[in-house]
Formats: sequence, structure tokens, C-alpha cells
Amino acid sequence: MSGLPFDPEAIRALAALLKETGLTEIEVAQKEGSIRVARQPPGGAPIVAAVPPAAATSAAAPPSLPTAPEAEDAAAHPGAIKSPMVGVVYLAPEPGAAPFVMAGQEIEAGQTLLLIEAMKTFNQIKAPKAGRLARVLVQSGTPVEYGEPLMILE
Amino acid sequence: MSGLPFDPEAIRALAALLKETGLTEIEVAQKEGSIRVARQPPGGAPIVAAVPPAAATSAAAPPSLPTAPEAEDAAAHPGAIKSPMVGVVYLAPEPGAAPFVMAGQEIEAGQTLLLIEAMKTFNQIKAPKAGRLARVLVQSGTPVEYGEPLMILE
Amino acid sequence: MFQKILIANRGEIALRVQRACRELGIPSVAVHSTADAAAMHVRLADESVCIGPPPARESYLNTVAILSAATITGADAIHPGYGFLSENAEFAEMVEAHGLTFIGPTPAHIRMMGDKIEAKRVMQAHGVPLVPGSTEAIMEFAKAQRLASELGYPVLIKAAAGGGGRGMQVAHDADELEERLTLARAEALAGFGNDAVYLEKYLDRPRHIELQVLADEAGHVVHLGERDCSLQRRHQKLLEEAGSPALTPTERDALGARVTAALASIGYRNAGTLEFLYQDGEFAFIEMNTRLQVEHPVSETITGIDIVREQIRIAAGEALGYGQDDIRFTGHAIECRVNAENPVTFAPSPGRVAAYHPPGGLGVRVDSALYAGSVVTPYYDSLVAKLIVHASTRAEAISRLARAIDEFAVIGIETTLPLFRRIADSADFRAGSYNVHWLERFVAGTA
Amino acid sequence: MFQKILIANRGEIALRVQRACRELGIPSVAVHSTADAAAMHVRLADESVCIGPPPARESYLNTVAILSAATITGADAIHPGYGFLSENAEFAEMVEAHGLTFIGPTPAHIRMMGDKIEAKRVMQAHGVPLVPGSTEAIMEFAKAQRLASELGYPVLIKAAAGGGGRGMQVAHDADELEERLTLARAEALAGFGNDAVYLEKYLDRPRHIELQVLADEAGHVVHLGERDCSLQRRHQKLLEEAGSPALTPTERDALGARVTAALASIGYRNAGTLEFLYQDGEFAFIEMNTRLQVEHPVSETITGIDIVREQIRIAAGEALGYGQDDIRFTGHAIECRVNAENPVTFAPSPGRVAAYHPPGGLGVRVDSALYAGSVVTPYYDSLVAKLIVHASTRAEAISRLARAIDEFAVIGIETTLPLFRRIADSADFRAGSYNVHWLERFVAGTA
Repeated sequence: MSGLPFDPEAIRALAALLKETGLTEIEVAQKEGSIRVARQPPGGAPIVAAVPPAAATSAAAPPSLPTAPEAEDAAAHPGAIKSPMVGVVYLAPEPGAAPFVMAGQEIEAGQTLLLIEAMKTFNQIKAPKAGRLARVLVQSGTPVEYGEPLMILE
Repeated sequence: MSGLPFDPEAIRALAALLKETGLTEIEVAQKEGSIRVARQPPGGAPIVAAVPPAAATSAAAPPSLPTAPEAEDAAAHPGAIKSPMVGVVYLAPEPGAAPFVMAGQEIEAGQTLLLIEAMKTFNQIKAPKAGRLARVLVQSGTPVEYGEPLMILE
Repeated sequence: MFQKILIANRGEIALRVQRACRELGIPSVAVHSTADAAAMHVRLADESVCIGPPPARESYLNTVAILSAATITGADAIHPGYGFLSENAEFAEMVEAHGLTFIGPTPAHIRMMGDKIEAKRVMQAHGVPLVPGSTEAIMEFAKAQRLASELGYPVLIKAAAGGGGRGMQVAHDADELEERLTLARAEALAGFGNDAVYLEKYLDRPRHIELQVLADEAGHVVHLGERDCSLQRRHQKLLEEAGSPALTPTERDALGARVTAALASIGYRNAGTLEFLYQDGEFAFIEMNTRLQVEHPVSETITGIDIVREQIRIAAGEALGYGQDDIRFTGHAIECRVNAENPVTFAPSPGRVAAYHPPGGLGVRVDSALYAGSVVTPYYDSLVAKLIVHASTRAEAISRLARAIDEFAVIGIETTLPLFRRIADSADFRAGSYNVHWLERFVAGTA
Repeated sequence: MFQKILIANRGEIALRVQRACRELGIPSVAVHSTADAAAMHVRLADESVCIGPPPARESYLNTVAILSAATITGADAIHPGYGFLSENAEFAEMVEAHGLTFIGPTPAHIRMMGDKIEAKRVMQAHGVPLVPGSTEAIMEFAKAQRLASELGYPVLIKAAAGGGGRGMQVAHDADELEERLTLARAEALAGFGNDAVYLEKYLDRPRHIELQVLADEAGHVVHLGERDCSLQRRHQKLLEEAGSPALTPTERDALGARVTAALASIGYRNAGTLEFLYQDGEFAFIEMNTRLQVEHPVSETITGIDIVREQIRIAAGEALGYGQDDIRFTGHAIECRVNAENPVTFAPSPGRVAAYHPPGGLGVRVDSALYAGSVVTPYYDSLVAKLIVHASTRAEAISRLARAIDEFAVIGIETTLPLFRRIADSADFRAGSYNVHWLERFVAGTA
């Protein structure tokens, strides 16, 4: 016996049955537990069971610090520099000064990209590698969450 | 028997029924557990998984008047004679008498097949067409629900 | 106590009664039409019997099928819920003729209160105030004319066999009277098989206030306080609260004393509700419902008394075991009737519920037979859930209602939840200043 | 009142606090780790801030991130929930140093009660009975030996900086004492960074009974009655009820009077809970929790008081506005902590919740952050839902609990619901005859 908390043979057999019968879903429930297998039909829509409760309540206030679709895309970018902390972003060493870096610029590894202030402490965020700074996604003086994409370094 | 924690034949039979009836989902629940099969219509909408609340609670009492898989099959049979009312079935005109009809027998349209007693009234159930009585699905003296298959007339 | 109870209903109220049975340790039987084979009250049932095809007339109103189902399952009592057969005296008699117990009042009391003219006569005889009007059927125009000019226009013409607001006509002046009277009688005949009508003074801005009562077989009667059900659309209640924002405890106590004395006099038993119009500090009895009501949870919430449990106990011959002084009213409760309807047009919205997530937390109760994957069919009432909130004060209850509605997810069908969210925010509702006409105006945007 | 409250927690308690904020009309900020980006407390939030990666140390215990989140969102108060930073005096000080309000007691009181030896000294000085034992740290074996023989074996060795049952050792006789003492000190050092321990007489069959208190800044203190939390496994509470089946109202009132007087003397404010062992009719104080507790809903249920709302009001400087005499105890309440664990082995069961359907109806409350499609991660506590029932009597509450469990569907993960179903059926539990050791034996099949 496999020691797994389920019977892999049973799942394989159900999967074969799915294929054989052309079904898209089989669920078997017994005293010991239940197994459900599903297969997406070719070209079909995904089978999703979960609808977020919040989706129903248009009355609910939208979250602030919204993640714009643009930011979502950016977060998935392999060259995204993400915020390592919650705080406020500063793109220049002091008000009125020139920014540390600008979009389009070639960056060296370890070069300071921006500052994040958290609890009165300014933390330097440095380039993890050399590359071209494709985009700056945040504005000076704005708050950022943990994990929020700040810049794209290609 | 396969030793699998479910009956592949049952699933195949349900799959065939799905196809035959044009349904997209069949769920059969019994004391021992439940089986659910679903098939997405070609190019159809996503199937949202509905899990019966009761499935979680093995402590819940099983429904009485359970619909056996046999009865499920029979109900889908085109020659099924279904009960037009709730009541108690009698296969013979009186205790000890010969039954109105027996399996294997050729039946004429309008011939009395059985009685259903509802509120002290005995209602004759007659053959809707001529044919061979393939199966008798109920026993004399047992209760039936509305729509429950009684006999198969082929 | 009963061995097994058959629940002759469907939807949330079948589930409500099933829960009470389960908590009393009594097995129950669910009955259902073929359309409801996968309904929640069937899924969670100890036992279930399919009693007919989708039309209610052939299933939930099919007395023979229901009594057969009780016989074959060995049930010894039937709970009718509300609607369907719950106020059908003939059915109650049939149940008793079969040696089973009807969980409700006697057939005689159902019949007495089912005749709205007779109900008014009885209540008047026992000191309950009425709306000024006729206490007998008006069959001649001349008599109607005489009475209407005595009462002063506008007058309301109501069917003696009606109830719940069905088959009513308003005559605004003498010129309209004959036409309205003819119309009302025709409607009454078509709707109830009886063209007897009666006249009442038409109140222009009443609240609908009703009193929940419980009475045991030994003649002990208590009331569980009032419910304000003034938020109505086309005479259908949509939101109820207990207590009424318009009533003082003194007014409640005075009305309660009068009503419980009247019911004790006529020997009423089990649960019942007396409905009143309330305007200018005066109550006027309009009708009595001899059954459990949709809005019973608000009374349960403020008193802590399980009304369905009490119905069953009383029907089994048990004594109430407490008096009026033992009943305490705690905080404020509001119920919203969540219907499967468009919240603006009120067009029915049957369909498959793709996702369902009720609100939770402190002071929130949901009575619903919905579940993810369930289907709201077009055959029956559009009520799919009742959201009940409880809090120390009315203001807190309204805040709780708003947050609970915001959490309530019913995906796949339209519901009236957004309407209730708007009501919760409205200044008039928050101030408690509304009458039976307010909601129509609010919906029309003129409140 | 506050302009905006940051809720420094997750799961059901974050949702609980969020609901209270919403009902008070106060916007709130949810914080979350990356693992909780789709969690219910984030989905329903007015505003949310991701504060770190999954490990609690880097997110929910990350004081800098939480204070930064409060700063950037403009929150003026922080509610810590329970667990995490809720009893961290340094955090409370930091919050106040930043000009924000910590919704809880003063840092000084958190610190006082965080030192379990100091807490006992303070309570003793104010007339609250203790378990016989040392009221100072035991650092030498000789001293421990002398005290243990005075108390009589078995004795319990506890960490001064511990609490909640963590880091305890039992010495059954003199031979075991040195070994157990050494072990306890090593555990205390590893677990709490402080090897101070103390000795208590080991009670063989106590109940765990605790008293919920509320105190405003003006020094008004009330208690909301007791909770019986004797159903524990490995010192973790699994089921709590109010009131205790073992206590009389007179005992409750006497203990309450003593405790509220003691807290008034030390100037305690906000919510708190005093935990006692109760055996042979005697109470013995063991520790005080200076925060909201998981099981607070049972007290809310029997008193009608919204404890989280009160915490917020008190922190904003508002007066309680009611005295002890205004608090009424109505009916009986039971809470089950539904954990994502195998109900037999208690192995954690993280995973995706395929379907979720909480029970409804009269007297049922569910506090849970689960929803269909939500994911129970392996990073945090296994508590996924609290099921709370209320009824007129304890017997009815148990029946209601059983039927509610039968309706509760959580598909995709294992939960402890089946265990609670078995408990509801057990004769010992129904009789109320259990102590803190009962559940371990019940689970082992020897109860």
C-alpha cells in the first residue's frame, strides 16, 4: 500500500473511466471519504467551483492600494523588483533632488534604485543584477505593500 | 470484484444513461456512499460543482424509501410504468389471489396491472399500451412514491 | 410526544420545521414534488416521499397524496408550515379524521378566522378594537352606499373569504362605489369562490402591526410582542421588525392583555397572529392568521422562544409552562425576505444558484433552503432566504443588517438583497418613520 | 471615536473585528501575508495591505510592517485580535509611541499579567484565591523540594513567562522533582527566553472556568459571567460553554464580585479574562489573559453584549454605560472550535475547500473565514470555524449543536466536526460531568 492518504489506483481508474466514458466529472463518496476527478473538455471553459463571496456585494467598498491590471502584469514580469517591505517609496535621496535612476537607463548590480521609509528608517533598495531599467512603476511619496512591483529591470 | 473503492460498472452504466437521456449530471446517493457523474455539453457552459451539504455529515440519517440503482435504471426505461400517486401497491385483487399480471406475460392495452391504495381507495393501474411485461419492480403491500417505476412494459 | 412528524411544505419553512423536529429528537418526513427532488428540505430529511408533479395543486396542495405519505411512513402528526394547506380547515379535519394530529389550531378556529367578517365579529365581541366598518356581508349597493357615507370616503371593500391583502378595492368617492363594489365581488368570487364582501374605513397612513400569540390546550395564552410589518409592496410584506419603532412598551402591554384575554375566551390553541392597522395611536384589528408566519423569527429572536418547537409541544398536549411575566423582550430584530426577483423590477429570477455564501457572526441568522448548485424553480413562491439580525438597539440592528447584506453572496439568480441594502441606508427607515405606503413610494423613488 | 482601525490579525478573528468596525461605521484596514492574499478578511476588507511573506514572524508578528501599514493607511488605532501581537507589551508601547491607540489594556497591565508569578501575587493581594504554590520564582532545587513536600505531590512546574498550558511539567513524587524541574526550566528558556519557573499543587480533576471582564477607563468593571473551557486536548481548548454546568448563579456572582473589585483596584481597562481551576467547590486563579479570547462568543451570546464593539468603545474613551445589575444571562451557549484536522488523529489537514455550507436557523452562529474555493494554508493555526449555538436550556443547546453539525458541510479538508458530533452524543457531556482530563480520555476511547 502506498501510505498516501488516498488510493492512487482508484484515481487512475477513475481517470481512465473519465476518458473512456467521455464524462467531465466523476465523484465517488463513501464512508471513508470521497474522490472527485474532473477533466476539462477540449476547448471548454474551466470548471471552477468557487465564486468569491465578495463578488456578490457590489456595495462593498473597493480595496484601497488597488492592484491595477498593469501592476498585476508587472508583478509577473521576471525582471520585476518587488518591495521587500511595507512603507513609503522615495525615488530621490531628498525632495527636489534628481532621482536615483530613470527609465531607460543602464543599471549596475548593487546600484541604489530607490528608498523605502518604514518606521522613520530609510531602506535602500539596490539592483539585484545589472540590466536596463525598463519601467518605474511607483511614484515618489506613495505607499507600497510587501511584494508590490516597484521597477522592471530587464 | 475490482477491489477498487467504487464500482466501475455503476459508473459506466451512469455514463450510458447520461448519454441516453441527454442529462449533464447524475448523482446517486445511498447508505454506502454516493456517485456523481457529469458530462459537459460540447461547447457548453462550465459545470459548477455542487456538493450536497448532507455529504459532509455521515452522521445524518439515510433517507428512507431509498431509490435503489435498479430503480434508477428502471425509471429511465422508456417502457417504465410509473406510479401516478403515493400509496400502497397491491399486485393481486385480494390477499392470496393470483396476481393481475406476471413478468414475461403479454399484456393488452387497458389491462389492469396492479392496484394502488391511497386513502382507503383502491386505484386500478392499467397498461397504457400492449406489450410484454418485462419486469415487476415492486412487491405487493409496499409503499410507493409519486413517479416511482412499478413495472417495465416493452 | 409524537413519534414522527410529516412536514407538508417545502423551501425554507420545511427546513425550519425539520430543524425543530430534529432538536426535539422527533424523526420527520419531507414531502416534495418532482421539481423539488434535490431541494434542501429533501436532502437533509430523515425520510422523504415524492407526492406529485410540479404544480402545487397536484403536490403540496394534494391532500390525498399528503395523507397517503403520512400513512405509508407511519407519521402521527402533520405540520403544515405556512401557505399551502396551513389555513385549510377541511385539511385539518381530514388529518384528525385519520387519527393524526394537525399541528395548529382546531378546524373550528381555522374556519372562524378564515371568514374575515366572522373574525371581526368575534374579536369585537371580546373587546378587541376594529377598523370602523361593516360587521356583516354587504350584498346590496344601497346598504354599501349608506355605510360608506357614514364612514366617510375613501372606503375599502374586502372579500370575506380573502386575507393577506388579496381582492381589495378602494372607493375614493360615492361615484366610484358601485363600480368598485361590483369589481370586488367579481374578484372575490373568482379568487375565493365566495362573493361576500364587507366595507372598512380606509386609513390613509396606517402601520401594519401584528401580535404573535401562543396558547396551550389548557387555555394558557401568552403573546410574544408585536411585529411591525409595514414595509409592504402590493400588500406583500418584505421587511419586518420587532419591536415596532412606533410603539411604546405600555401600548404593547395593553394590546397584548386585550388580545390574550380574547383568545383565552374563545379557547384558541397553538400559534396565531392578530393583524392590526395602527394610526393616530389607535389599533384596529383586521384579521387573524391561524398558522405560523413567515416573519415569526423576529419574535423568536427578541423573546428567545422557539415558536415551532412550542407549536409541536402544544399540539402534543404539553403545557406552555411559563406565563406572560416570564417573557422578556431583549434588543431589536429585523427580518428581510430575500426573494429571487430583480431588486428594481421585481421580475422573478428562477435559475441555478452557482454560489451561495450566507453572512455569519454575532446577531445574524439565516433561514434558507438555498445551497450552491440548488435550483430555484418557477413553480413556487419567490422567497429563497430570510435574513434576520439582532442587536441591543434598533440602530445597531440596522448597522448589522447592512454589513450582513454586504457579506451575503447569492450568485446565479437575482435577489432583492440590493433593495434591502438601500432601505438600510435610507433616512426614513433609520428614523422608523414609515407606514404601509412608504415602500411603494421608496421603490418608485418618491419616498 | 476612531477614524480608521487596523486589524493586526488574520482568519476568523480578523473578520470578527472587521464586522464590529463596520457595524460601528469605522473603516478598517486588513493586513495579510502573501499566503493570505485571497483570504476572506482581505476579500471583505475596506482596505488591505500585504505586510510580508507567509511565516508569521515576517508578517503577522512583524511589528515594523504593521506599524508602517497603519501609517500609510492613516489608521489611528490597532486591534490585535488574539494570538500574534495581542499580549505583546512592547508592541502596545510602540503603537502608543506612534500616537496610535492600542485596542486593549495598558502595556503595564499586559506586562504585569504576562509574568505569571507577578499575576498571582497581584491577584492574591486583592483577595482572589490562588492554587496553593509558590508566589515567587523557584531557582534552587532545595527550595523546590521544600515547597513540594509542603504542598504534597503531585506538583506542577510552570514557566513564569508561559501561559496557555505551554511549558508545564508534572512531578508525581520527590524522585521525579529534580528531573522535571530541570526539564521545565530548559523548556521555559527555549520557549520564552526566560527560565524562571514556579510550583503549584497539581489538582487531579479540576474544571477550567474563566471569567470574562470588561473595564472602562473611568474604572467601571463588569463581568459577563463564566465560561467552562474544561474540554481540552493537550491544554488546547476545543469546546467552551456558558454558563458552566458545574456552577450555581450564587458561585458565579461571588467570584464575579471578587474579581471585578480586584480589577477595579489595579485600574485595569478593556477586555480581559481570568482563568481558574475549579475543584471541590473552590476556585483557584491560574492566569489572566489581557486580550480578546477565541471563546468570547459564548459570553456575547448569553449576555447580548458585543465584546469587540465594547473593546473599541472603551479604547476610544467611552464609558461602559451599564453596571453589573444591567447584565442578564439568558439561556445557554456552546462553542466548538472547528479545526482543519483529522477528527481522530488530529493531523493537520490543509487544502482547498471545495464546498462550504454553514448551518443556519434559530440559535446558530458561525464565525469563519472559510468560503467555497478558499485555501487553508499550512502556515497558521488550524482553527477554521467556530460554531456557536444558543438555546433556553443546556439540553436544548446540545440538541441544537448536534443538528447544526449535521448541516455543516466543509468539503475538501478534514475538520474536527465529527468529534464534536460524538461529544454531543456522549452521556458524560450531556450530564455535564467532565473535567480537564475528560476529553483526552474520550478521544482515547477510555472516557
